[in-house]
Amino acid sequence: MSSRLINWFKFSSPASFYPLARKISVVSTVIAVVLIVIGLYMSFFVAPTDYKQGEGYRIIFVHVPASWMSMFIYVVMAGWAALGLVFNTRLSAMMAQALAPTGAMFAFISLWTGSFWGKPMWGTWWVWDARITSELILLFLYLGYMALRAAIDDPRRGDRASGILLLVGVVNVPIIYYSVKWWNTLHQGSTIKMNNQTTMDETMLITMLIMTLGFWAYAIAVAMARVRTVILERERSSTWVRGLTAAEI
Amino acid sequence: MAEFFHMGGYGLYVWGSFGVTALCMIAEPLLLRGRSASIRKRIARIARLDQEAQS
Amino acid sequence: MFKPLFWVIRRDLTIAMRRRSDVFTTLIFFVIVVSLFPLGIGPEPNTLRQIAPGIVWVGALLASMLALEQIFSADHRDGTLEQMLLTPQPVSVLVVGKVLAHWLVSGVPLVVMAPILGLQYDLSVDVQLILVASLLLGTPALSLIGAIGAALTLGLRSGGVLLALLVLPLYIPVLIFGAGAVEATASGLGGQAHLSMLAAILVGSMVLAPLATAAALRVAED
Amino acid sequence: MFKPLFWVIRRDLTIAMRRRSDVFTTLIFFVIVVSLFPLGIGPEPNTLRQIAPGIVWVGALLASMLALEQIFSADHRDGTLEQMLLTPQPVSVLVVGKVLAHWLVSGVPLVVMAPILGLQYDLSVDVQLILVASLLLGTPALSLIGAIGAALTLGLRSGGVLLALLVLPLYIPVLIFGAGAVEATASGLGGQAHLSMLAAILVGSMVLAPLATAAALRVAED
Amino acid sequence: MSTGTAAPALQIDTLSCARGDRVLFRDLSFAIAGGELLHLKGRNGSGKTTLLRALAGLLLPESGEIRWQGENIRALREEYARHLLYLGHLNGIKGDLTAVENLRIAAVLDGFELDETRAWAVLDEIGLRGHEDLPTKHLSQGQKRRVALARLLANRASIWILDEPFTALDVAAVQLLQDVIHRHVADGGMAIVTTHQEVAMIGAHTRTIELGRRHV
Amino acid sequence: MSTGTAAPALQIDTLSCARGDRVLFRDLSFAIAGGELLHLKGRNGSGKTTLLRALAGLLLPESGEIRWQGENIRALREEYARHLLYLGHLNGIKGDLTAVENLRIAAVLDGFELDETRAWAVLDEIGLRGHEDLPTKHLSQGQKRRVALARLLANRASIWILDEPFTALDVAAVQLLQDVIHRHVADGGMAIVTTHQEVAMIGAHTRTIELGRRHV
Ligand code: HEM
Ligand SMILES: Nc1ncnc2c1ncn2[C@@H]1O[C@H](COP(=O)(O)OP(=O)(O)OP(=O)(O)O)[C@@H](O)[C@H]1O
Ligand SMILES: Nc1ncnc2c1ncn2[C@@H]1O[C@H](COP(=O)(O)OP(=O)(O)OP(=O)(O)O)[C@@H](O)[C@H]1O
Ligand SMILES: [Mg+2]
Ligand SMILES: [Mg+2]
Repeated sequence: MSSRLINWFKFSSPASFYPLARKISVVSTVIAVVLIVIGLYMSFFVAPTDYKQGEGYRIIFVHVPASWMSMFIYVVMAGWAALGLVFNTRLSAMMAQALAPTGAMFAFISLWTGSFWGKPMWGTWWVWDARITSELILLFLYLGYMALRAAIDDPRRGDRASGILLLVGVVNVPIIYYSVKWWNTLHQGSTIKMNNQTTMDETMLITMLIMTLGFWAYAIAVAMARVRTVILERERSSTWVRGLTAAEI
Repeated sequence: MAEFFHMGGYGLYVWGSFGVTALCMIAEPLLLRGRSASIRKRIARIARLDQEAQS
Repeated sequence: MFKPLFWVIRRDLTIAMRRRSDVFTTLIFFVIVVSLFPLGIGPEPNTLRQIAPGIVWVGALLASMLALEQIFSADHRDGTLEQMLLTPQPVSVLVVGKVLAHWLVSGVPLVVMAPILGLQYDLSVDVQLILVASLLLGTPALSLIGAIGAALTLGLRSGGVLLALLVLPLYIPVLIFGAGAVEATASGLGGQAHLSMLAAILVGSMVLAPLATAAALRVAED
Repeated sequence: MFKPLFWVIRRDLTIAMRRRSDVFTTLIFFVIVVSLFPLGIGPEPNTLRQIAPGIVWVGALLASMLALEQIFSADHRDGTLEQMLLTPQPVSVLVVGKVLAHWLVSGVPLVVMAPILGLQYDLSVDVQLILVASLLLGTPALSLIGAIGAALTLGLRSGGVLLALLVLPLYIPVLIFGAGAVEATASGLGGQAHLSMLAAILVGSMVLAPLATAAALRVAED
Repeated sequence: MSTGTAAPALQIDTLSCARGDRVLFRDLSFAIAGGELLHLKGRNGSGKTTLLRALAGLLLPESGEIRWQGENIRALREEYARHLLYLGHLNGIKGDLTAVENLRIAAVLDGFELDETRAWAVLDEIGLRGHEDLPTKHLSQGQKRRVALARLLANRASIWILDEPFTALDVAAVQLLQDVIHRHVADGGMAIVTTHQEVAMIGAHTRTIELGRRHV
Repeated sequence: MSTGTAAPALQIDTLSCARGDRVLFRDLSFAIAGGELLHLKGRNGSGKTTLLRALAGLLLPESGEIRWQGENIRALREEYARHLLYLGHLNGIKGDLTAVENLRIAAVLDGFELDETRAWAVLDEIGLRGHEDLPTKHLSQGQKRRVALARLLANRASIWILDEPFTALDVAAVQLLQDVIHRHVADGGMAIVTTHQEVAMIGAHTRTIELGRRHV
């Protein structure tokens, strides 16, 4: 039991996590490249043309994985924030900080590709659909988190303040989602519902899964690389950073 | 080939989506590299100053 | 526990009364925002009646948010907040007192004013009633949620705008159910369900917001 | 005279760049407010298209007003403003510098962002063009007028809300002609006349506002 | 308390604090017991304010512990606050309330009641006669400081943490404040004080700690 | 200037100031010429800050006139400001700019240019070495005050109006500032200074004016 615990605490210190993060990052990069290349090949050359939407539907292979990732990453960030607030470990907050830009980017990609899909399908770049609206709000939550972090100079204060914000936000996300959904169904506004393809072709599903895993690996790779930078930025005056040789940095 | 890029009339939308996604996912690591390079430079400078102070 | 609570409320109300203009300014901001729309949009009564609930609610939301910016910042600047953190009273109790006083000063006038503005948009009496009810349940929730944001942005230079960025996304459920209640009533569907949702949100935020706010205040004074 | 002007602009831009988040937050506030209205009003595209110019303009106005609150208050609090009044430079020149820097930081991003928000409301390309043009003429006028109010309310506790109260009535003409230009174009009438009025307001406020602001600042520091 | 009369009530154990990049002090350890006056010295920027805020529990130290009667103050929280009176660079008074109101609300929050008459008497003692019921924003710099210091006369806390209490005070007020502090210490209280005005802190029970001797 | 070498440059003529309901001083008249140091004394709340702000032209007096070389300063405005350096209770520096940037922008606004090297030298002299390019909000209370005071070293104004310049400064800095003021006066400048730290202002050219002798 105790060996587990010690291990845990060992890697919760930035100094010992720093080299480990590099290894994880390298491995994930390889996985991400492989999966995304396979995924792209399948998206364009294996998956059949959709009988209703023609070639346009191929957008789904980036749109849906990006949407999933954006939601998933926010929850993960909140988890790290909770850990950080409870156990007062610096590394947890750094992990949350490192994930945020990637999550925001996926939210943006989801909205962007969604728009580029909606235009040919519905004839407009934007509709106030429940899912789209709540993704937009999620993007705002990401931006709020990042803006708060950027506005606070003292990193430790920033850790704790933005941690509180993340926890408050994650409590609200489901509430927001259901309220938006309710709001939208009560107005019979948007004429076209999004999930009009109930049965999905097997290959399409597999392709989408592969792309999702690829994005997942990408997110891990980038977050680990970023957490290394964050660690350096914040611990630059500590003795262990000064002790690093040029190769280790 | 041209037909591939045409995407059955949806070329703009498909490539607009995949293109921007690719752009984002390439730009992010590049920006990150810039950020990490600048902090490394700063640490190198701190180390140099340390050495100067000692000698 | 009730004595400090009572004194904090009394203190903040006294200060508000000394600067009575505060009460009016929140109110007038609300009036102006809501009256601005007919100017920006044009005078067709049908369009206006249709968008009225949304506009009144967005106006109330913005007014309450703007007023909220001040809730802790003055205390932070003159050092009374750091003294409050050093008293033997639980911080979340003091937070409840401050939020309550703030709502009495800035929220209640909005609720009272709303029906008069509703007249501008030609709303019927029962719609007006639901409007008041929804604001009565909604504005305290806005104050409670907003207090978290105000505490988080304390002492930061871009305070006001940053506060908006943090808080507005969290306000959205309140806005949707608030405006929804009024709209549902106007279109004859009945706003009961919406009002119960609002009440649920209010209860939830009454439990959680003071704790989060107190934690954020401790961080801000670090 | 140009050297101090240049240095004041440079100073304020440097400060803004040190806290880059400020620029984004104003912008994001704008985005959020504009996106809030559909949530209050409902998602029907036709209604939304109709009220879009008004909403975008009200959003820009609120964002610009909120950002404005900060223009002198930080300088007042740390005493740099009183130092500025004691330099041999004409105060109105320094005011012009501060307003210009402020507009570059908070106004220009709004103008750039507006067309993207227009998409959410499904506006056509030429309407979008007029929207940008009207904002380009209107936002500097908003900054100039708002600076007067900011100076007048300096040092008062409820600065934010009171400022809104003083300045909003002066904003109304800008809003009417700005939103009017867009609407006129959307309904095929052409927005030329409105735009010329906006330009006239801009020129007028460029002449008068710095003087009024300078006078108000002297009073505030008394 | 449990180990005898002279047990150090407040114990600082290998405390380190950092602000920004710099570690201000490292592994600072000392203790202070009832009846002692600690004069904290140091050049500008040596970390005095930082240390005092850590002692008050406002600032989370980088490492190390602060113990009150053997328990970490982070764990005690409100229990510790009951014994504490902290006055920082800011006065902590509301400009819109009068001196009397400020004093009374501070008392209630500190957990005791201060009636109107007593409040007036205290303000008289600190030299604010004639200014008791003016909103304090209309007072001069030194008068505001006096309102803040009036809490010292009306309080029963045993630990006083005072950050440059003498700033803005005139000669008479400096003398008065000195007497008040020495009286508090003589009565068995503790005081931790920073000041750059050397002369003011000389007294029988004074100990001195100097921070940051290296070049600032 | 026109009437001879010892003509009083700054003349205060039957000046009265009131704040709120109370008249702080009535019919105050005095003059000060180059080479003189005026030490303004008075208890807390006696009106020192009020008088200094009036002298700087920030506050409109109730009655009476302030003349610079024979002309009312209200009429001179920017012309008078050219000769003036005022430091109040607030430091007047931006927390987001570094000490160097603060100093240089102040110089430009005061109408002269201060190059980077000179600015660093000045900050070094005032004891801020190693803190020149940190945003000043990260400095301690006393370090901020030093940044504000650095303007005294880099300025060519002849009238210095200093409101409690010694607050928050440590012993070394107090000594330094005293020297700077005396040097300025010896070079033919004028200085009007308030401070409660008596010892600090003794010097050859010092005159003293005491405000508000009645009970405060
Ligand atoms: C014909 C048009 C569209 C189709 C067929 C479509 C389809 C889908 C599908 C299948 C999903 C995954 C659903 C799931 O996980 O259960 C999804 C998710 C999403 N889409 Fe779209 N989409 C379309 C247009 C858009 C547009 C125009 C936008 C935004 C501008 C958008 C934004 C989103 C978002 C935010 C999600 C993630 C939310 C979620 O999964 O619940 N979509 N879309
Ligand atoms: N803004 C104001 N409104 C009303 N009265 C004021 C205002 N400012 C100061 N006063 C009053 O004027 C008197 C003198 O204030 P002033 O700040 O000039 O005193 P001072 O001599 O500088 O005192 P200190 O030594 O404490 O700095 C005080 O008694 C105060 O009550
Ligand atoms: N919020 C902050 N962020 C970063 N650095 C800070 C912060 N506050 C203080 N510092 C740094 O910490 C050092 C010590 O500051 P502190 O205020 O504790 O000094 P002090 O001993 O109280 O000085 P003084 O006598 O001038 O009041 C200073 O050099 C300053 O640069
Ligand atoms: Mg200090
Ligand atoms: Mg004074």
